[in-house]
Formats: sequence, C-alpha cells, structure tokens
Amino acid sequence: MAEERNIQYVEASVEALQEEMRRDSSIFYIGQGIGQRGGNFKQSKGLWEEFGDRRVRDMPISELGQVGMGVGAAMAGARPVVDIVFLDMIMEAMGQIVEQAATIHYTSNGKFKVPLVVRAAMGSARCTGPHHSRCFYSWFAHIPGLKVVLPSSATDVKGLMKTAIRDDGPVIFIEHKFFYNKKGPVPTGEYAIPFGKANVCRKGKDVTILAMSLMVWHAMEAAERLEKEGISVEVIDPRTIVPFDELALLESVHKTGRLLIVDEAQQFCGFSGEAAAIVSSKAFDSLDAPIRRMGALHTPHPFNPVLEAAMLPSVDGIVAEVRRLVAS
Amino acid sequence: MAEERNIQYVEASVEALQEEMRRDSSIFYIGQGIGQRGGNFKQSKGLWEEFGDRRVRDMPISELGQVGMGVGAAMAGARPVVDIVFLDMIMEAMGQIVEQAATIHYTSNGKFKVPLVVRAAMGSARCTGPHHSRCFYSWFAHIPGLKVVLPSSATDVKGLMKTAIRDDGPVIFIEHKFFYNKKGPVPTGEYAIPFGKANVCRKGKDVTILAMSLMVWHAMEAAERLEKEGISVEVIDPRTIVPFDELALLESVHKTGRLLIVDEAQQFCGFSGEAAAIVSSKAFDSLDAPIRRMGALHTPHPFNPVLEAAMLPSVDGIVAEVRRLVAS
Amino acid sequence: MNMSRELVLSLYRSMQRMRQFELRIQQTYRSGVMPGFIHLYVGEEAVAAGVCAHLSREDYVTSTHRGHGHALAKGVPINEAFAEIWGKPTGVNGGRGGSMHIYDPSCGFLGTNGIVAAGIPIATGAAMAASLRDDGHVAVSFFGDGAVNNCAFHEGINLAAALLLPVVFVCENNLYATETPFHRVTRNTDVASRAAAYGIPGISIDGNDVLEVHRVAGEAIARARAGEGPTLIECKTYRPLGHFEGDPGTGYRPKEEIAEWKLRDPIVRLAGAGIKAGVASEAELKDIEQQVEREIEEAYEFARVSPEADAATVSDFVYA
Amino acid sequence: MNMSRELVLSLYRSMQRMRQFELRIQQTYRSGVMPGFIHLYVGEEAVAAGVCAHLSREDYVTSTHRGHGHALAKGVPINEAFAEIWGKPTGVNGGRGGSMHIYDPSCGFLGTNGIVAAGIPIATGAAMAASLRDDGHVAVSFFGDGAVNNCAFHEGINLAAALLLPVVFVCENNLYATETPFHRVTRNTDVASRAAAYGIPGISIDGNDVLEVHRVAGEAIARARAGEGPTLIECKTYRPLGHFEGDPGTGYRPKEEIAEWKLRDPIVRLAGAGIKAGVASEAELKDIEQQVEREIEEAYEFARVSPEADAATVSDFVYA
Ligand SMILES: Cc1ncc(C[n+]2csc(CCOP(=O)(O)OP(=O)(O)O)c2C)c(N)n1
Ligand SMILES: Cc1ncc(C[n+]2csc(CCOP(=O)(O)OP(=O)(O)O)c2C)c(N)n1
Ligand SMILES: [Mg+2]
Ligand SMILES: [Mg+2]
Repeated sequence: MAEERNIQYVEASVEALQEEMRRDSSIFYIGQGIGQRGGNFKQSKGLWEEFGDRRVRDMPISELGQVGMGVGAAMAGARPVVDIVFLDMIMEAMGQIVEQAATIHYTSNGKFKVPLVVRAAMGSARCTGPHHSRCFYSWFAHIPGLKVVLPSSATDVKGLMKTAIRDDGPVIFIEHKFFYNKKGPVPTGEYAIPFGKANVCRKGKDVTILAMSLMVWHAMEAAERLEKEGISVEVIDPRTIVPFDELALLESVHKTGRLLIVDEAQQFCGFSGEAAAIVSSKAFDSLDAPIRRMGALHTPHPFNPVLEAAMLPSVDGIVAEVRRLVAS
Repeated sequence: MAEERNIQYVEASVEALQEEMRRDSSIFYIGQGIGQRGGNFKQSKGLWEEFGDRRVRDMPISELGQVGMGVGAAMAGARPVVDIVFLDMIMEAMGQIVEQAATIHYTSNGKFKVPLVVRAAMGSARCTGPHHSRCFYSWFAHIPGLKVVLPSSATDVKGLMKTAIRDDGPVIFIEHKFFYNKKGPVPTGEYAIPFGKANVCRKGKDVTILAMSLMVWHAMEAAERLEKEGISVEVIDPRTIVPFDELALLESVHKTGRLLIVDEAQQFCGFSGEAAAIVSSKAFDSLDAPIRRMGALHTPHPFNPVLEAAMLPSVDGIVAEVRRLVAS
Repeated sequence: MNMSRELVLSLYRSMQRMRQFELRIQQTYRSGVMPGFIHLYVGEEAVAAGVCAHLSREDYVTSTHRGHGHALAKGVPINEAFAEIWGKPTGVNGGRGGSMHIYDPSCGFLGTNGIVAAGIPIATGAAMAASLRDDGHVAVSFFGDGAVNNCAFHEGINLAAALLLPVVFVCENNLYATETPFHRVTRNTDVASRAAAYGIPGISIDGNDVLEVHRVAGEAIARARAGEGPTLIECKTYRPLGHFEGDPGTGYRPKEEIAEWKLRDPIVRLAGAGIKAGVASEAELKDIEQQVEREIEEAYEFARVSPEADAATVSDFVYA
Repeated sequence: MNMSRELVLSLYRSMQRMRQFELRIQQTYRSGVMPGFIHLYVGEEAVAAGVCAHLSREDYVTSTHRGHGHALAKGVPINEAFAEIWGKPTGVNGGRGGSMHIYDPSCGFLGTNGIVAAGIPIATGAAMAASLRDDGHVAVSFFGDGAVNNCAFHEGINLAAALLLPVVFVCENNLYATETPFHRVTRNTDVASRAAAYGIPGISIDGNDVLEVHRVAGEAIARARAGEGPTLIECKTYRPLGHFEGDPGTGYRPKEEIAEWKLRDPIVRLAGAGIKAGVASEAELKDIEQQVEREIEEAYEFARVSPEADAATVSDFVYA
C-alpha cells in the first residue's frame, strides 16, 4: 500500500463499487435516489453515468421489495448491492434479510448462496432525530448467516466494500453519516480488507478501548488527550462485528488488564454486552478491573441538540470513563 | 392467592384477556385466525363469541398493518392487543413497533401514550423449522420504549398479561409455543403480576441459573437432577427482561458466586451477554468463576429433529454446564 | 360549488398562515440557527387547508415529513409549532421531535413522520378506535406519491376498506419523491385508480384548487362519518421549492415545469377567484395577510427568546 | 385450445405425480413418523402443472408453504423431495428444510416458503437477474389469496411492473387463508383486478381446468420472455383438505361448498376431457397412474430407508 491519496470516505466507497462493477458484470446497484442523483450522500456518484439504468436503478420507496429483489437476484446468479440509504428505513425489510437472505444458505444445505450486500448509513449527523439516527447493528449480529461491517475510515470503507461484494453470503454494510465527507488516506492500488481482522488503531499499555465506526474517532481523540495525562490507551476497531476478531481484543486486554467498550448504540442487549461477556469469560484472570461500557443513553434520539449531545457518547465522556477505569 | 385451579397456560392467558376486556371496553383484540377459530393455539378461544367482531377481529395477513393500526388506535384512546401468532411473522411490523410505538411517547414529550400489547408465540415446538421457531426477544429489549415479557408459567402468563394490558406503553408479550397446552396452578381470584420482579423459582446455594420462558423448565429439571449429585442450584426467572430485575440476580450471585445463563435464543449479541456483562461489572468481586452462558447454536433452526436437538439448549447440556461451573 | 365569503376568507387565512409560517421558518433555518433538516410544504397548502376545514379537534390526522402545513391546519398552536421546529423546550413536544416529529393530542394530531407511509395504517387504527366508540369522528391520512408504492399504503388502506372504517386517504401527488419522478418507479401513475384495488372510491383532483379540495374532501369525510368507509383522494400538486431546505429543486425537474406550476399557486388562485366572484375584496385579503404576518412574527419571537433545553430531561418519557 | 395428445398425457402425469406424492406423504405423516407440520396441495394441482409446463430448468419459481406441487412440477427430484419432507439427510436439502423450505438450484426452484408472500419480491429479483443477462429466462411466483393483502405483494409486483421484468405472478385463490374467508379481509375479492393498480394485465381463470391454466400461463410467459413485462393470473381453485394436516378443514367451510368443489377435481376433469376429445384412452391414463404409483412407492422407500441425520453437521453452511 505504498502510494496514497487523501480522498473522502464517500469517494472511497464509490471507488470500490466502481472497480468491482467494472470487474464483474453480475453486480448491480439499487436504491432510492442513487441513480442520476448520485445518492443522498453522494454515495453512488458517477455509477449511473457509467453503468446506466440497467445496473444502477432508482427504486420506489419499497425497502422490503428492494431487499427481496436483492435476495432473488442473488439466488439467480447476480451480485446485488441494495442501498437503504438511512439504516432506520430497513425495518420493513427485516423479514427478507433475516428469514430469507440469512437463512437460505443454511436451510438449502449449502445449495444456494445469497451474495447480497445491503448498504446503509447509520448514526446521528447532528440532530437527524429519532427516525434518522439509529445504530441497531447488533440486531444483525444476533442473526446467524449475516456478516456485519462497520467501516470507520476511508481506507477501510473501500477495502471492506470490495470484500463485501466478493463475499458469497449476505453482508450488512453500515457506514456512518458523519464520515461521508471526511477525508482520509486511501491507497492508490487495488486492495481488499479481509473480514474479521481488527485494526489496532493505536497502541497503548494501560487501557484498551474497543470502539466501532464513529466511536473509533472519539476514542482516538480521547486517547490523545489521555496521553497528556500519562494514560496510555490502546484503541481497537474490530471493523466487522461478524465475524468478530476475538483474539485481537483478548490479546490487548491480556496486556492492559482494563477494557472500556464504547458503542454508539444503546447499551442494553447490544454488542457491548456481548464483547464484555466474551472478555470476562475468556480473560477473567487478566482483568484488573471490571469492564466498563459506554453507550448511548437508553432513549430514542432526541432532536434537540442539547438533549442529543447528552444522549450520545462523547469524547469528554470517554476521557472520564477511562480515568475512572484506571483509578479502579 | 389461596385457591387455585390446574388449567392450561393458554387458558390462563385467555382468562386474563377475558377479564380485562370485560373491565375495559376500550380493549380490542386483532390478529389472524383469532376470531371464530379461536386462534391457532386456542389463544383467543371464546373471545369472539363473547365480544363479537367489533372487539375481536380476524385480520388479513398484514402484520405491518395490524401493528400500525394498533399504534393509531392506542394513540386515539383504545387499548389494542395485536396478536402476531408466530413471533417470526413480526418482521414486517418492526418499523411500526420501533419507529412508532416505542418512540412516540418520548418524542411527543410525554403527550401521547401508546398502550399497545403485541402478543406472539416464540420457540420451537419440535421441528417447526427456521420460519416458525425464532426467539429474538433481545431485539425488542435493545429498543428504548418497549417492555418485554416472557411468561414461563400459567400463573405468570395470566398475571403478566393483565399488567401488560394495563400498562400505558407498548409491551411485547412473548409466550412459548411449547407451553400453551401445559397445565399449571392458577389462582382463582383477581391478581396481576408486576413487571420487573424476578421469580426465584428454586432456592439454592452453589450455582445461580438465570433462565427465561421454556429454559426455566429445563433449568428446573436440571436443578433436580443436580441436587441428587449434591449440587444446590438456584433458578431465577426474570419474567420480564425489560424492565429487568437486576437486584434479584445480583443478590443470588452474591450468595452463590457462580452464574449460568441459559437462553433459547442464539447467544451472540443477545440477552445473555447483557446479563453477563451486568453481573460481571456489578458483582465482579463476588464471582468465584467466570460466568457461563448457554444459548442455541449460532445457526438458523434446522427442521430435522436430530439437528434441531443439537442446536437447542437441553437439560443434559445444562447439567453438564453446571458441573463444569462448579468444578471451575 | 360552495364559495361563501366565510369559506373563502377562512381558507385564505389558513393558507396564508401555512405559507408565511414556512417562509419564516425557511428564513430562520437559512440564518443557521435551526438544527436538523426541514421539508417545506410551500405551494401545496390548498390540500391541508381544504381537507382540514372539515375536521374538528376530535378528529385525527396523520402526516408526513412535509407536515408543517398539516399541523397548523389541524390546530397545532403556531407558537409551539415554530418553537418545536427550532428544537426549543417551549415547542409543542419540548423540542424533542422537531419538524418531522410534531405531535399534539389536544387537536388529534398524530404526528408528522420521518418514515414515509407509516402514518397510513396509524390513521386506520385511529379510525378503528373512533368506530369502536361510535363517536362519529374520522381520521385523515396525508401522504405523498412516494408512499403509494410502499407496503404500508397497501396494508393500511386494505384494512380500512375491509373494516369499513371512517378514514380518508389523501395523496399529495407532487410528481416526485425526492428527485425521483413518480413515473420512473411505477407503471401506474394514476393514484386514484389504485382505490379500486381495495374496493373503495378513488378520485383525482386539482390539489392547487382549494375550493375543489374542500368540496371533494367534504364529501369523502361525510361518507366516512356516515359509516360508508374510506375514500382515496389524489390531489395533484407540486413542490416549487426543493425536497428539503438546501436542495435547489432544479436539475432533476424541467425549469418550464417549475415555472408553470408556480403560476398555479393556490393562494393567488383563491384570491383571484374570491375577488372575481365578488365575495372578497383585495383590501380584506391584504388585511388577513397582515394579521397573519403579525401572528407569525410573534411565533418567531416566542421561539427565539425561548431558553435552551435542559439536558437533565433527556431520559424523561422513555417508558409511559 | 391446444389439446394435443402429448399435452394431455404430460399434464395428466404431472398432476398424478403431485397427487399421489402428497397422498403418500399424508399417509406417512399420519403414521406419526414425519416431523413438523405440512400443508397439502391436493386439489390445486392444475395450477402448478399448467404453469410449469412452460418452464425450463433455467427458469425460476418461488413457492409457498403449500409448495410440494410447485416443487415437483418445476423438477425437484421426487425421491429427494420425499426425503426432505421427511427430514432425512438424503433430502434435497439434507432434511434441514422440510416441507416449507425446499430449495433446488439445479431446476431454478427458489424455495417453498414459511413466510406468506415472501416469494413475490424474490421472484421479481430473479427476473431482474435474468433480464440483466438478457438470457430470456423468466420467473414465476405462486402465492395464495392470503398473500394478496400482504405488503410483499404490493412492493414485489409494483417493482416488477416498473422495471418491466420477465415475471408472472400466479395467485392460487382457494377462497381461504387458514380459516379466514378472503371476503372477510378485503373489500375487493377480485384478485385479477388488482393488476390494474400496477399497470399490468390481470386475468382470472378456472384454476381447476389445467388446459385453461396452460393456455393462459403460456401467453403470459411468452409476453414475459418477449420483454413485455409481468402478468397477474388469478387461478380460482379450492383446498378440499384442511389447511394443514390435522385440520379437518370443515367447520369454517360449508359442507356443500367442499362437496361441490370436489366435483371439480382437476385430474378427473382432464381425464374426462381427454377421453371425450379422443386424444387419450382410459387404458393409457390408467397406465400412467400405475407408473406414477411405482415412482411414488420408490420415493417412499428411498426416504424410509435413509439414515438419520448426523448431529455433527448442524453448524455447516451458516456462512457461505
Ligand atoms: C420508509 C422510508 N424510506 C425512505 C425515506 C427517505 N425519504 C424521505 S422523504 C422521501 C421522499 C418522499 O416522497 P413523497 O412521499 O412523494 O413526499 P414528498 O417529499 O414529495 O412530499 C424519501 C425517499 C423515508 N423517510 N422513509
Ligand atoms: C407473513 C406471514 N403471516 C402469517 C403466516 C401464518 N400462515 C401460514 S399459512 C397462512 C394462510 C395462507 O393463506 P393463503 O395465502 O391463501 O394460502 P393457502 O394456505 O390458502 O394455500 C398463514 C396466515 C405466515 N406463514 N406468514
Ligand atoms: Mg412527492
Ligand atoms: Mg388461500
């Protein structure tokens, strides 16, 4: 990965789609406003111009139908990418995702493959409110048969999108709205990032922070601040929560003995509990203090900025949690 | 609760509905095949005869529409009970449950209440297969605004159904198919069981088992077997996982120092992780051994009986896990 | 056609309130002080005005992401509405909801909605509650052309028809869903014709003619109150502005189309018709316009001077 | 109407295979050795036979909970089908699926389905894949009257129409969804008329007349292959048995209704028509019947003697 350019996260994701669609004519892309418009977030910019209506098609407001189509097309030899745009809008499609896409490979005894990518953007981009901010990725992780990707950087979004498209099973690919126009270094050459390999974003020895998506950025910022206080933080981004890179996390915890899990989703019955449970059972004796978890407050997303800020995990909050963790 | 009768779980649930519907004319009941037919599981037997089409109405196969209607009716002053019959069929209604029912009280700043009961039966009743066996109750628990009820006995199903109907917010009421025709003691008089109060089904001192729904029965059977080996097991049934009776569980773990969580759902990102995370952080020093979790294998529900048996938690499996736990 | 002086003046006032309210919202939003994103109803006011003129506070309305007009027409107080969209604690929902989540039980307003078509089955349910009580109240669901291809439209309307519930479905067909033309996403762009699929009457009208909307909605609502079941009304209208504040609204729509529709502005048309029919004078219309201006100015001030929200309230009202 | 000897004999054989297969399944199930629950297609065979006669192994079919007939007609091997329903590892899906989860890529069979209407958008997607490849293949989706009021029907058909995809939607309207009569849950029981909502042709036919089904399906499939888009075919038929094995099927249906429909048995009717038209003789039909009997007996034996599944395979194929 010698050469790099500094491009937007969203541009990197489009590059991945473009390169893969050129490589494989069985890939098509459907969603609302992703054609000539190029996507609400510019997440499909240029695809329609290059590949036309047949492979890049605007959809009616039919999330269930779109994903159902994706399932059928995937079973019939195509490789569909279905863009839901706002993750919140995926609700009506859950049946097609869970009962059909996730299940058919198993139930057909391996005879059918469902190479489907369901793409959506999650999280709050400042006051998007209760219907445009949710982060319920743990739902998908709870369902056998689905892989769940949460790319946190421009490099990752491109490399992981390629792997998602090449995967022979259904992949839930969840970007963060907040990132789309953020720039980051992206290798020039062809590359793909494997699923299930965590990224140690920052090495440290006192505390491990496990974070996904936007929370990785918060954790990195917190880590820098904490360094000034002499607290050395290791930040781990699993990148995919299914498959989940348990080893990378356990290794880190064996070293630091302290773990903070930061999750933009509400905490109860989500991913943070699972990660904590895994670590407490598998690194029981390495833990010098109880694992701490941070998540959004257990409320819907309020529209008001003050309330929203109070509801979401913040850099200040992470710094405070780490201090407590080190003190304990 | 002096006098008791021995009646079926399903009969107890119907009694609750009947008594409440007599008490409050704003309650109505809708679902597929719940009218003259009396419900696929007899779970509405006699209601149509007594309350007629206006308050007990068969529905088309429109789960989304049914729950949406429930939300609107609840906002407009009624108290709907929407029967989904098989929990698996709730998928298309998730949007109405999560984005509307669960959120409106909060987002309206408390101005609207949504007193809606969504009723469904989960779990495998021997080879019901991938589309009729799921137990994804942790999804609902992850969503702020929803209460989640998992009654495991005839007494509980009646008392909890009454509380659910009287609750001013949305309640997801999940019975287990396996129970419906099982008999159990049910008090004759009027009673309701509050949410958030765990039931200590069996006292013990060596190990705590946390189990819900059908797993409570498995745990009780395992506990009896283990007693003969001199292992004293305490069995705790939270009855509602939202609200969750943390104290009852912590108290028990402080006493036993060992916890096994048995969950009929797949383990990853589910309730068992949450419960384990809560206990490891709040009873860190009381734990004499790592918490153990048992769940269904991380696969869809296979139809074949041998595979299904291998996939689901069993009494033998629980016994073995407890032995390991005590040994560790 | 009913064209009494009272009717013309009240519809004119109703539309002026929506229009001026939103232009003030737009101005405020553009000044950068308003959070979130907003979808303006400007140009479509005839639909909300004509329909809601028949509704009492006890009737129900479900709305959309483009719902400011529906909220005002149904009776949500203008000050609290302005403050809500601004996210102020003095808003009708304490600023927790904002533009796409405005709720007011005091006037049967079951919410604007961030989810397209979600309000349709909710209206059906409200009608179910009303019919259980036999209280003669009705529900109206407003939604766009984009909702027509959505699953909630199908199930919500079929259920209302099957149960013969007192609900009226009002489609605001402005030809586009975001930037996607309706004809690109369906082979049948005649929304009214879809009523037949559910065995209910469907009618397509000029949604920028408030008097026609008023007449047709009146009949449908009367049918509903009389227990004759639902009606689907397609109001052909247009969104002269962008899909949301920030979208220029051009590029995906021919300039001529936009220009042409601007000539059909419902407020200008009503004024013209009223004056032509001699039931209203320039002067009194101007007068109404100015009264509304003052009202809006007050609403703006009310919202502006409101304090910030108190973070300590963030966890209130999660569970009833 | 095409009534060649070949056609009559092949349709007769096709229906006989479904009928005898299921009666044997029923017998086996009643003996208590078969797990799960099953829904029999007995009496509705003309639909699957007439439609699938036009399909190659490369065309696609999505089916329902009542899908044994569709599976056989589309070419799922009879032995493996029997074993699958029995839950044997020799089943077409290793017994992991059973009656409601039969899949076979080798003949484009995209599955029976435990979820009502779920197969409709899936068929639309298969047609999308075929049209991308321009390979002239089509998809057919079978579903019941119960699916018509479901959201997936609406979105799946609208999408197919909007994209003009090569798919045919076949509704098996047997008047009931479980015990609920169709007219209780919709105000429009004319399924074919719903095609207009999507701007596609809809036609209602006698679903127990296999020759009519064959003719009409042939036209629709030809239109699809020619790129003229989807068609909705309503086949009026009936379920003489219970909804599932164990349901007597009486109680909620008038005895006369059941008796009357039994007189319209599609197999008996085809035999009569064929003999009357002189294109088939009693003897050769009897002969086919007996050949099929032997086939079914073999399938039963194949399944019966199959070993039990190996628990060690339980976690195979979760991720592709
Ligand atoms: C279920 C769902 N899918 C997608 C969206 C994103 N979205 C918001 S508004 C909109 C277009 C709505 O078009 P229409 O219904 O015609 O209303 P209009 O904006 O034209 O008034 C879309 C796609 C959404 N809010 N809900
Ligand atoms: C989405 C969904 N809701 C409910 C069910 C339960 N269910 C299974 S079959 C059935 C009736 C289906 O009726 P119809 O579509 O007419 O097919 P038929 O059984 O008459 O052949 C129902 C309600 C289901 N399988 N899927
Ligand atoms: Mg529109
Ligand atoms: Mg039927």
